[in-house]
Amino acid sequence: NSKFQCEPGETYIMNVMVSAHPYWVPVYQGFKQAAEAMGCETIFSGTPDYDITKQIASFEQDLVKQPAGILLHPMQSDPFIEPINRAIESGVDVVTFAADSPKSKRTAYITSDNLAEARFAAEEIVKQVGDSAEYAVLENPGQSNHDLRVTALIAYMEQNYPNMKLVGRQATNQDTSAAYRATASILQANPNLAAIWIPEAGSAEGAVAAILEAKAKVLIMHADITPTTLEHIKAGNIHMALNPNQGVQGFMGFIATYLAAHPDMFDPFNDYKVSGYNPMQIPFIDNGFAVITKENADSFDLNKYMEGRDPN
Amino acid sequence: MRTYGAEETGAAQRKPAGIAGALRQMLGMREVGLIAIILLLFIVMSFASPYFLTWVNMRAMAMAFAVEGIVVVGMTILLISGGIDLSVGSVTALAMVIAGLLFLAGFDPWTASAISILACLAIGAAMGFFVTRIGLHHFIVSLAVMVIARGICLLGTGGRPLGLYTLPPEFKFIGQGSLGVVPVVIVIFVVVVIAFDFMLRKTTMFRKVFYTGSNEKAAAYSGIRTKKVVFLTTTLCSGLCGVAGIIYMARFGSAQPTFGMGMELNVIAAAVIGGASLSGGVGTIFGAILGAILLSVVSSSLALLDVSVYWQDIIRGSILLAAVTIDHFINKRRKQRV
Amino acid sequence: MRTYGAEETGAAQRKPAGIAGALRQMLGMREVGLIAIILLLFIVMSFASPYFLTWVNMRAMAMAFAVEGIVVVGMTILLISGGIDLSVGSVTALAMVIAGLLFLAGFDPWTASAISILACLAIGAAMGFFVTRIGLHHFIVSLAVMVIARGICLLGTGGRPLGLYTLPPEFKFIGQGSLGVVPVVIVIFVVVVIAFDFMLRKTTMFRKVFYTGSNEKAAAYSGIRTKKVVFLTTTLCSGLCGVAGIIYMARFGSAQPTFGMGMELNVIAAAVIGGASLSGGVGTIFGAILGAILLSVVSSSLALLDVSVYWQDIIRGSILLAAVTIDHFINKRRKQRV
Amino acid sequence: MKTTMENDLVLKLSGVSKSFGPVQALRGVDFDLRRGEIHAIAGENGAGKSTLMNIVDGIIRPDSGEIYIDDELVEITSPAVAQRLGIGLVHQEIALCPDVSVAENICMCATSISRSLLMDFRAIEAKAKAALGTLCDVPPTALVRDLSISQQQLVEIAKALTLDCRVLILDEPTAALTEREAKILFGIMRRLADQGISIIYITHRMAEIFENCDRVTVFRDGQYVMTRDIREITPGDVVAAMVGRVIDNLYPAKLAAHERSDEVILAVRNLTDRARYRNVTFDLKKGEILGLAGLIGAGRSEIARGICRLEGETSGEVELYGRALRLRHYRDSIDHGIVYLSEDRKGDGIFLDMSIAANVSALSLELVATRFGIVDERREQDLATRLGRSLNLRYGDIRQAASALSGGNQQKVAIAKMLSVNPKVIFLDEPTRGVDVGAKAEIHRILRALAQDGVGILVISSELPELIGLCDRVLVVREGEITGEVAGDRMTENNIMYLASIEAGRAATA
Ligand SMILES: Nc1ncnc2c1ncn2[C@@H]1O[C@H](COP(=O)(O)OP(=O)(O)OP(=O)(O)O)[C@@H](O)[C@H]1O
Ligand SMILES: Nc1ncnc2c1ncn2[C@@H]1O[C@H](COP(=O)(O)OP(=O)(O)OP(=O)(O)O)[C@@H](O)[C@H]1O
Ligand SMILES: [Mg+2]
Ligand SMILES: [Mg+2]
Repeated sequence: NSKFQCEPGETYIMNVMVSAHPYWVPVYQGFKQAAEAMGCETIFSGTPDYDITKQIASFEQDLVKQPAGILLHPMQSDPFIEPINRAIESGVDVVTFAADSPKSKRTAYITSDNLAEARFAAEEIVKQVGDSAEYAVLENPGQSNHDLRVTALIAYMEQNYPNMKLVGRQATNQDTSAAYRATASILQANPNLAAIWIPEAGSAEGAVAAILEAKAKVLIMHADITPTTLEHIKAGNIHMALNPNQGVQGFMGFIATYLAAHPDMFDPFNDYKVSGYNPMQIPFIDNGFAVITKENADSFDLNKYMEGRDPN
Repeated sequence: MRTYGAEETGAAQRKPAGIAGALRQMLGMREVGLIAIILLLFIVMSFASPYFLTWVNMRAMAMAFAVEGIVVVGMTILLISGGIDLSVGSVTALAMVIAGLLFLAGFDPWTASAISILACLAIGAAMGFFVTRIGLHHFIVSLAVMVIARGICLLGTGGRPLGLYTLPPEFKFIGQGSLGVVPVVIVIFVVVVIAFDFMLRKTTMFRKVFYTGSNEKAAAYSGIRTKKVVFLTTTLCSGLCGVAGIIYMARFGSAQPTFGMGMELNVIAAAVIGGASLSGGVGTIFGAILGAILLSVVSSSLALLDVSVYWQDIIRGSILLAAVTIDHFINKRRKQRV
Repeated sequence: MRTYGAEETGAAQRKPAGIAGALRQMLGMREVGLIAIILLLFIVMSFASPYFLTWVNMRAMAMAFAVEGIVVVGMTILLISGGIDLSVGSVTALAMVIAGLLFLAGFDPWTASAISILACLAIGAAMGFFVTRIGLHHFIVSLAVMVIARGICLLGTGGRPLGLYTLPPEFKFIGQGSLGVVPVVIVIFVVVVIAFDFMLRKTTMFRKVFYTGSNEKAAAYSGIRTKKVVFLTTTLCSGLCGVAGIIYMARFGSAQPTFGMGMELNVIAAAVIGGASLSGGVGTIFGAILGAILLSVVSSSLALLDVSVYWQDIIRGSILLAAVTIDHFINKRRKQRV
Repeated sequence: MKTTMENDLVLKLSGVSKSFGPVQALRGVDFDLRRGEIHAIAGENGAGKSTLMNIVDGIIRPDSGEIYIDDELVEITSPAVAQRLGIGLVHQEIALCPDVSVAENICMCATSISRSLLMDFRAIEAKAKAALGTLCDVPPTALVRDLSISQQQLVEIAKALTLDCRVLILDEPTAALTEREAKILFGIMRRLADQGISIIYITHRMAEIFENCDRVTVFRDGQYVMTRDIREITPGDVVAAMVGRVIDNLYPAKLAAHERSDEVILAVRNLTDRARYRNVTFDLKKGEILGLAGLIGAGRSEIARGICRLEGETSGEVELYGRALRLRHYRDSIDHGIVYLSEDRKGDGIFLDMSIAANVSALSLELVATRFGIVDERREQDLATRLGRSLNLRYGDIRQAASALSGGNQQKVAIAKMLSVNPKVIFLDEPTRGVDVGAKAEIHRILRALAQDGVGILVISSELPELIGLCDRVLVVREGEITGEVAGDRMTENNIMYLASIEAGRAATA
């Protein structure tokens, strides 16, 4: 029997906020595929609401079930410090993904590198529209990964392409209508707008509608993907989307959680025995991102991917 | 709930003759304060930004509130009858989702839309049933329906937006086309507003809505079937959400299960700014639409001026507060004068 | 707004002697229906899940609503006086942010908290001013404040949570500590609930809140300064949001500018399920807390049972609707019997 | 009177019963109504009169009993059905839509059955104007919320007059009306009766029954007592049948000459409110009951409310026992012992969804609270029980909501609230509105006793016999000015009416 094998009934939980969001679907598929490969049980848990107290409650309820480990997307980092530490004390190991709680004792953190995404997007924009043009961003203040994608791109532009001019910066909070309105206004104020960077797909849908209506020629780039923006990419209305490798995130997330729960497999060359921490510590795993363009768009149809698969 | 200031009804007033008379009548309208505030905003903005008073910008601003405006119409009528509906956002999303799923299942988009609007009417009727037959409060019933309808959206789509790229162009025309220079969306919106504004002022059917909302007992004593009235206004409001959902679908070419979260507060705020009372009996479509315009113009203007996101909320809230305060005072003076 | 069924006031009833009397008195309480529904839920759940009736689960469920429960207390009192407050979520977040910023600026956490709660009281007082002096409606004023307060949160933090790791342990104790086995948060919650429940039932001061909400004019004609009452209840509600915000800060060890979005509907729903009327004059703290417990237990149970997320909203909404319907009928029967 | 129609029954009720929980409001009541008669119904507060009428109008369903219209058994399930059967009801409690114009309120019943799609505002206004016609000059476009309570009462009556009905029920329509409007109403009623319309008329004023009605039916405690032709019976008999005992002296004795005092309790000087009243000056002396008379809208209520600082921007001085008062709020006024009983009990007199006990103690929470501001429920309930008993209040449980009381009993609760404090001066605006004869006499007796104890009492009443019977002195108000004072022998209905009327105004300016 391989050591990479679960005991019967050994269960791993993936806990998220806004649990009906389609982003989690491929992540959980990856999580499940890894678990099946190793004969482990999985549970998808969390709260449907955008509510930190509810997510903490669901996390604490997960502990009642005595799982071997939890792959957690903490909605906010600091409020989870205490619950994560309590979980680890009670013998449930925790790995974070997509958002972190760095001050806690979680064993590992797996995510896509938002800075790398932003750098890639900036270079692509400059490549397409030149290094002295006007660009705008939509944003979603308060959600850290979206924030990072936007602020990093702006900072990168300022540093490397000082002639790129940021002419619009609007908060649209993933709301299609708000994005429509904001983009229409930005277009009004800036007829020479050449490119727009959007850190998520919901706003991109509104932005593309506004740009099509105004018959403007604006390069749209966004992160994440939805069926609608995918169609727009195929039609050439959206230039390109950067999508985190969700499946890898889930798959590697499971493995990291499994490892955290089985520290006895490993005797590393360090001080873990005296300091008492889990030897499976991994500060950061990058799951990478995919670049979606007209050419490869067909491979990113989530509805097609999910055909015949169980979302739970 | 409470209003300290009294408001008047939307009852049409007899017209005095002549231009002076017409002017006086206009100055006597409840909406004059709101119109003044919106004009002021327009004047300030056209100095602040050279792009503001362009046709394209006006068109974009109108597009931004036109569809939600249809929901505002339904909400206003419901508020006048003494009800309230928190489920408008979810039901609008549900209309998209139902029509989208049916379309993907092979129905032609018109049939799919018709079925979807019928489903919304059925949801409204169910809410009306719980309110009028069981005796629960609109607030709690529509809150439950808000949650349930959102759940159905998620269940139907797995939380993923439905891409409806294959919608035929004549259907997309509803949401994206233009009649001459005027977008179809705006035409539909204007027709809906004028029709309901007229009906609410002039028809016996809708006057009963005012009576019911103003004093349900008095209306019932006068032989009006107040429960039927409330049932119908509740149903109508959901039906108009259905219509709005279909237009959004045609416009965005997709059905979004998470669409319209928080829409209810915006819609109710528009109606209240426009003079509708949360305790029923008072309100006009015209005023409510002005309220919606005010909210939308403020948002669009802040975006046009590229105000820092961190300041936008503060400015938006303050303008809202200032506008209702000014409107309140203008209204008070006007009443004294007339 | 409308309720077809009339409800009675929360004024306490005279005690008949003996155990039978006490039992009869309990059966006569408005809350008996809610208690029955919650008990039923507990019984069903303890069969459905072996984890339900564990100490850890109970603790998790209690922690999930305890702090919000403090806001529910404020909202219930405000509703009784005839008001409503949509800004509770934003103001709670603002309390965290202000205290957090002050702490980071070098204030000791107790002073920072006191200043922050004072700031919340000031916000409540400002809302009270607009409502009672200017004459605007609570709904629209608190909606504007909801937007402004959220804006200040974003502006103050740049949208990023403030990490407050250096909070001294004796301060964190408020949010994370335990007295024996009972978390401090729950102790505070219970004390607040009992204190306000007692005051609302028994003191002349709070009796005036009922008079004002029941019939404001009659209250004014009884020499009650109704504007002052409304001003104070508005201020109190925001003040309790401030207290809740501080407790959250101690619990999370951070200040979250985006905290509490959508909290208002949850809080109002709890009060209404617990029997408070949206038109004022009716409600109890005890009932409102039971409402909060019901909502929270349903959410927690669905999470515990691993119900598919796509089904959770549908089930949650349906249970909410079923619960208020059942409660309505139990209440009707009870009234006829007594 | 119309002997030919004696057996022509339009409406017949038999064995009607109704209970509200433990309260049996009606027990097997019989009643019949002939074509073209004006049929009075008398009974104490809570006797079940309004309940019976609500049953006839389809607002309440009876527990048992039958209703016949033209000898045909009918089931009246809603006001709409009643309307179709030709039954119109003017409610005891005013039920109008405040945000809607007078004209639309008056024509609401017609609108509810109208088949036309569009409103004809012009026709509605004309119809409303015609119906209001002789009653009063309220503009049809005014909103009901801007009207005084008596004007609203007139609108209610006008609304009933537009109905094309065969049975018209008027439940205490004159409770807030002055003689003048009441006279006009009786003229209209007689005209309608002559056209063959049957009228049920409920009132607590004996004089009205005997001057205007053909027959009278008496109820007591939800039971039918008797029906008599008005010619066969005396007011004393009716009262005796209502109450179950004889009530002899309706008004308590007035001040004897030697009891008069010159000590002034309350002095009002040049009280002026820009639009509503001017230069109001009077003294309220120790031991006396002062009356305030006038036509509807004369400004009596507003003067009283102005003195108490309940509304209006007033100038002028108010002195209490020779000390100038500076009142800013009504609360100040209460603290000085000056209280006001409103004429609009439903609007601002009582808290319908609160208990009787809580209603009574609303003005005097301090009295029933401990030093620490904790309400002592026992004391609160005892207070309400004590005052309720002295006013003959009929209730099931002192903790039940005031909304379960009959109209007259609600009025008693409002009065009990006033009496619960120990005031120095009481302004009573239509205090006996809707109160039955027995309780009325009791209220008069209490007021007289209070006056004797040195409490200043000022009564506003639209019922002239009450003012004349109760007061030592009556001031007459016309269009916001005090036009005269009558006392002693000069205190007659004619003199008061003259001072209140336009003619006196013309004579004064001429
Ligand atoms: N909704 C109700 N709930 C409980 N009891 C009621 C209700 N309505 C009336 N009652 C009771 O029924 C009885 C009859 O009331 P009703 O209103 O018919 O009296 P009334 O003869 O019209 O008296 P009044 O002269 O005071 O108007 C009273 O004892 C009253 O308390
Ligand atoms: N809220 C109001 N708004 C506008 N006018 C009012 C209002 N209340 C009263 N009035 C007007 O003020 C005048 C005086 O009313 P008030 O009620 O004091 O008269 P009153 O002598 O007590 O007569 P009654 O009470 O019998 O109508 C009336 O013409 C009335 O129409
Ligand atoms: Mg009656
Ligand atoms: Mg009066």
